[in-house]
Amino acid sequence: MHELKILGVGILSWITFLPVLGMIIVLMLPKEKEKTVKWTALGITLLQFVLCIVLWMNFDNTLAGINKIEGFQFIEKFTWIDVPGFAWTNRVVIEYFMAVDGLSMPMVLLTGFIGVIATISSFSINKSIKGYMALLLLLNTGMMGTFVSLDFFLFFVFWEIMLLPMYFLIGVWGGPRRIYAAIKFFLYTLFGSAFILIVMLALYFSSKDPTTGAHTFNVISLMDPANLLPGSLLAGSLTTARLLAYAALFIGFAIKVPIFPFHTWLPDAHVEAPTAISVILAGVLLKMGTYGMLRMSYGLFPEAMVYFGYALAVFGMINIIYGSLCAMAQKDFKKLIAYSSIAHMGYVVLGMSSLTTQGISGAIFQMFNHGTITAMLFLIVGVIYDRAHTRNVDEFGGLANKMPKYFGLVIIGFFASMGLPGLSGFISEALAFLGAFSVEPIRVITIISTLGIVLTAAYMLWTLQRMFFGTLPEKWSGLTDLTAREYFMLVPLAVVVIFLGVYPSPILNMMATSVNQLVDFVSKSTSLTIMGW
Amino acid sequence: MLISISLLILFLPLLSFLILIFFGKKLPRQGDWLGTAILIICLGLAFYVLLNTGASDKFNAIYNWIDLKDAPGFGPVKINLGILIDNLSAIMLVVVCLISAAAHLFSTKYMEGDAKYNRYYAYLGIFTFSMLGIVLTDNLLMMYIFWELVGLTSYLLIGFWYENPGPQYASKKAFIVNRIGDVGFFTGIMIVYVFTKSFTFSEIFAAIEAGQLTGGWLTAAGILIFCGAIGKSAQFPLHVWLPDAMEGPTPVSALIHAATMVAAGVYLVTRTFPMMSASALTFIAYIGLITAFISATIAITQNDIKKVLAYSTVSQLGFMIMALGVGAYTAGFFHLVTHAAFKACLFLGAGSVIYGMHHEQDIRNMGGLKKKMRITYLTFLMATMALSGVPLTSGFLSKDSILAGTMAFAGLTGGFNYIIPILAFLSAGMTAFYMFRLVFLTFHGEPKNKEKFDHVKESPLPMTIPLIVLSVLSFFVFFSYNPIDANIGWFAKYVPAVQTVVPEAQRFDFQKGTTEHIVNAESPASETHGENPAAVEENHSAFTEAVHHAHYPAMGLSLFVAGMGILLAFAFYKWKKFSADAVAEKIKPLYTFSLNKWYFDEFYEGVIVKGLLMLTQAFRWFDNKVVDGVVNGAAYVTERSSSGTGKFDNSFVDGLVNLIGSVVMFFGLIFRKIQTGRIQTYLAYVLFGIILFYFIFRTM
Amino acid sequence: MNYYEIIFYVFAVLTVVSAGVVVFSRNIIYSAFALLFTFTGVAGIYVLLNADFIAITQLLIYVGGIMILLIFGVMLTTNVTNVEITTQTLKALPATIVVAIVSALLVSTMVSTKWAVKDPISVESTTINQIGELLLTKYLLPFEIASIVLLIAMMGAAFLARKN
Amino acid sequence: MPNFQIGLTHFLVISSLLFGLGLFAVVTRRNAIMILMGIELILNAANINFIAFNKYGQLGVDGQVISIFVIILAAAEAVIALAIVLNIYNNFKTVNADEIDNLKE
Repeated sequence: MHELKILGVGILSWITFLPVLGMIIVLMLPKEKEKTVKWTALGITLLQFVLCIVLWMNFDNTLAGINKIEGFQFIEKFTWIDVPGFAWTNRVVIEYFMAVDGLSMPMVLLTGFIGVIATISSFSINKSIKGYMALLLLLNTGMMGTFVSLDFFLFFVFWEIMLLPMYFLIGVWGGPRRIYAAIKFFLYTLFGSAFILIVMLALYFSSKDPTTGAHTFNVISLMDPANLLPGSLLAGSLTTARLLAYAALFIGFAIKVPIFPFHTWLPDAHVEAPTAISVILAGVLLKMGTYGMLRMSYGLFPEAMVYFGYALAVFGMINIIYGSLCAMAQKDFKKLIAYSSIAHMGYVVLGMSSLTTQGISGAIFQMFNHGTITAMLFLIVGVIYDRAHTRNVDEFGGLANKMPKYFGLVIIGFFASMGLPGLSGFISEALAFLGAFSVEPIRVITIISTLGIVLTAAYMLWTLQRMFFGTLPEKWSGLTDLTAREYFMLVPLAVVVIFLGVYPSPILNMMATSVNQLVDFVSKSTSLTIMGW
Repeated sequence: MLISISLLILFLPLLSFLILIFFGKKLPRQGDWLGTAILIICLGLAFYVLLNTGASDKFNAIYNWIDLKDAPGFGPVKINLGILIDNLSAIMLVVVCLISAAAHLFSTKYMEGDAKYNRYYAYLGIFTFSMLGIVLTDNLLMMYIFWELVGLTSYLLIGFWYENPGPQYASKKAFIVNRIGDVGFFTGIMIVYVFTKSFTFSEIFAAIEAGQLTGGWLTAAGILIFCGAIGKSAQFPLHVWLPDAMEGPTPVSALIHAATMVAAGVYLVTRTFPMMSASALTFIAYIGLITAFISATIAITQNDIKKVLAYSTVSQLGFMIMALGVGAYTAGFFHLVTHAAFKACLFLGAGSVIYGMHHEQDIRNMGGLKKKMRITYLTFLMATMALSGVPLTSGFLSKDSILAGTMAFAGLTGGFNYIIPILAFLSAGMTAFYMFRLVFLTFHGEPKNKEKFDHVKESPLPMTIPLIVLSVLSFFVFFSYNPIDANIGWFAKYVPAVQTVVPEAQRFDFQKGTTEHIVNAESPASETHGENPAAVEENHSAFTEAVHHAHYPAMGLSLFVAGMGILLAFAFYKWKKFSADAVAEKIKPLYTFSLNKWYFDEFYEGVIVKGLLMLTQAFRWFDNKVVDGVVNGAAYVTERSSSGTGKFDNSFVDGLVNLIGSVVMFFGLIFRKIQTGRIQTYLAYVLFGIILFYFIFRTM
Repeated sequence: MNYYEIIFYVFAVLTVVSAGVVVFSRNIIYSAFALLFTFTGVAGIYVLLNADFIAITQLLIYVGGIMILLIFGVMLTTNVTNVEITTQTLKALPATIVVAIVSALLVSTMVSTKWAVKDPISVESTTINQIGELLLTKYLLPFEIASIVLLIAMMGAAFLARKN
Repeated sequence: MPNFQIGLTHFLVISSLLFGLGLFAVVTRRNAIMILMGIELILNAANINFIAFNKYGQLGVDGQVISIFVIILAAAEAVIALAIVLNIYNNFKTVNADEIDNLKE
């Protein structure tokens, strides 16, 4: 039960709400002073990242807290809303409950890191930079909050906070079809969060907090079946209500991941969003879906998860194969990367569905790696787009000689996303496959999914060949190599990708005990094997 | 001690890569001397390691890489990386370092003046590092990691001149085809890991011995791991990438596509030989046989010097794989080592010819180089004789023991397997034929291209030294004193056959009825058979006995076949008895079939690549139209219904309101007329009101 | 038939007939003069009702004052040369019907209601001192207001009629 | 002739007749002066009632006092009315009530 307070306020609250402070400062700055706006935003995000590192330093790898409150660290638990009951309404208690465990620690680190990278890459935005930076910082808070909050209500609040700035960032600073993309993104996610809201309320009304006696949103107590009122909607195990609730939660989070049928918003959002926003969208936002599933669906409806395990694996496989095939057919470089991130998220879903330690730790590690690798890929797209203002792959050629340093980083980015050993992508994919393969019924699905590696190699190399080899069309003769700022964006990512590829233990050790605890908790919740029915 | 040396051997090339990639341009001569020096040091160290490792010593070092603590339902999850030095890896160390050093030395002249010179040496460095990684590793996962790294480096080296389209396409093809093989390999690893809960070879074999992995899954694991070898060593279905890989610089072809990388596949099968079940071995044997035969027929008609050598490599690899398939474990590995030496010499010889003829690769307009390039000619001839299996050469020893192995295997198992020795001998004959055809067309006869021929002169020293060293190594003396019988050589004793751990049911019948323990061949007693003491293992002697019997007939037959091949080559190209073109005319369809590489490329391009692209277009259409369609459809429906309710609202509800309005208006107009403005009318109305009230109140 | 009844009927007929002439005559001057006779008839009725002071004031004010005013009004507003000195009634059909109904109703109620009739009070010589007494005691306020009203009326008439 | 004795109803009948005629004049005559005359008739009818009730009803002398007030007011009213009529005449050159309909919008 580590406690870390700065100026009396817990570190998690600092990390979550520092960007809001930054936003206020940025809003107060005069409009013309663009330089100061940019640098203050960067300063804030850097400070947040430093805090994340401090958090990591004090993080104790041996503690595992999925459903046991004593396993969590840096806990901040205060009653936020406490309306005493009158007449026919009973008492409403909502807690401000924040904590971190093996599941959320990697995500906090990733958000901090990607936040800094995105802010640096936002320096190239020229249209009303002040509004942009303010929204970016608000978005940062939304993301960080989702990963650290353990009260379902607070989780949902941050989940919604993330939506609004994203809509404006795509809608105002986006490409030609930005309005369509922004609206589609917004409505799609909102549609999903409607489902989450329903389940949240269902849980709330069928729960009884041991201490306060009133209903509760506290995720930890909701996980313990004893706290669910006997006659209530979601009590018991494997009742149709609980399965339906799990399915609703699944849809809500699947839209965010995105999983196959709900994914069409992603390519549009990416193609239209400015580079920095694509980086954040692919880097962090997609992880909120899978993190939500791990924390909420697995925690609250463990037996439903086992029951639907096979279906989840099938979704994962479809994602991988479907994403890769679609990516191969794209002409727009950014859309290709968008589809490739669908494929990579497919590995996460496959790993998660296996319910084995290797599988789930592979999934979480893939979430982290995908964050860094896809961020790198989108920055690569951004670099080209800033210079050539076109993303059509066929218009390029022979860039390797023209921009050798850029080519070096592209090689690292591309081969990392192909899952080449020695780079971080491989380990998470390998672990996910090993975990999924060890589960008898999912064996065939895993074998089919391994095709994904070949398909990824195919379309990545094809793109590499079309853009970087061959002769340079004369219209691109003016292209310059990387600027210092772009170096600052790409090199740290490359270093992380290579370091984690060679020595992944820092991240893996962080999550190991929590993952074991999760697997133990979920598999004990029901006697069914994964092939439930 | 040996461990630290081998780690040094492993990481020195990586060091050269890092130095050259970052500071290459600034170093004098762009750091090629650095690369070559490092490799020569590695070679020395490798020899030291070889000399100090006994046949049965096993030096092992384990480092923990990933530790996921204790997984529920699985046990402790520890993924370790380890170094293993035993007889196999020691020899391979020497082979890899030798060939890599030769390639480094050779390239100093061959690649001189290239724009990306330092990057070339950097890539060579990292290739050697990955290859050594494969050789030294003690577990499957680490082997897979270096396996893919080797794939990456071959991609980079094949596509070194990525300006022109040829290398671009070849490098991509190579990587993807390798990747297909790797996927099979990884699936095999997964099966093994899931059942034996470990990656390390020793633990795997112990677990299989203990029966944790048996039946269909064991065979599947064996075949899938062999898929890795198919991809990497260019075996039958996936051999298409190796001939295209000739687009890369020739020293690269020599290093990678003749000796080391392609041998990795064979090395993998050798490493995992004990776990291969009978059906897996037969599968391997037949794949090897098919590859050998097909590529031999194709090599006959090729006109590009490097393409001929490429197909001959594929064919020889087929031989090695077949040898392992039939159980001739030592012969297979022996052929790998000898082949590495003389094939590298052939490729470097071709390189010096190309260098001399200023990048002319078509043998039809070469000829008569015998006089101008004496050393190249002599070394080339020596290596060709070794390859064709002419006596007194190392090639003869290794090929002969393989052929003997196939005959023994056919003898023991009989039936359909007799086709193996038949096709094997046929391929051996074809090999002799196309190699001597190559020699005559390039070195003998009149120069067909006058002005190119005049500029030809012997290649400079750094190119000829490796040639000489490698060709000398092709002599038999380095491997066994008796030129006829390889078994008494140091090699056979150093690399004894390995005992299979496969459960009883899945062994060849001639291997059945044996005790269940790993034979750890101590230093074998030097009987004439040079085998382990009979008491230890009956099955062992069953196969060796058969091989021993097959030894002399096989040698006679192989001599006869090789002789015929050479004779035919002489007849066609030296004495011009029959004109090659006339024969080609007569068997026109066969000739074109072989010339176009059995149409494999066209088949793959047409069916698989085209099919895949069509599939992707279908998926793209599906994604845009159907899934997006559903979303936009939903949007359309809501939009339509909203405009519907909008219209309804306007027409109906609004209508009501307007209706009321118009009614009031209507009455308003009527009443307006009442206000005539004349006072009297108002008075009249008042009176009228009074009358009404009168009547109303009267009734009250 | 005693004298009282004869005088009553004479005055009644005189009043009603002259009123009819006033209302129905075409020529406005005829109707003006007919009004004269109506007022005198009413005065007579007052006498019959023992209201002697009222009769005298009636004669004095109505016949003397208002009649003259009306004649002036007639003379000033009717353009002598205008031949249609006569005034037609406007299409009065609906109006006449309404008025007829009203008056019929009035008469019927007068006739049909049983008035709380007490026997006629003793004939006194004159009611003038009772009226004077009442005026200055019970009706003092209306008396004063009446004087103000008259004053205002005078000023108003003078103001309205001035030529500007 | 009805032989009953002259009673209250006779006077009431006379006053209602007067009232009807006055009303008729007011309602149907076009000339403003005629309307005034009609009003005068109506006022007199009212007075007759007062006086009649004074004699026959319980009203007592009050009736006569009120009738005096009625007469006073009638006079004032007549004066003002005539002044207005003269003014209308000056402005509109006519006294016909139905032409003066500025009130009609």
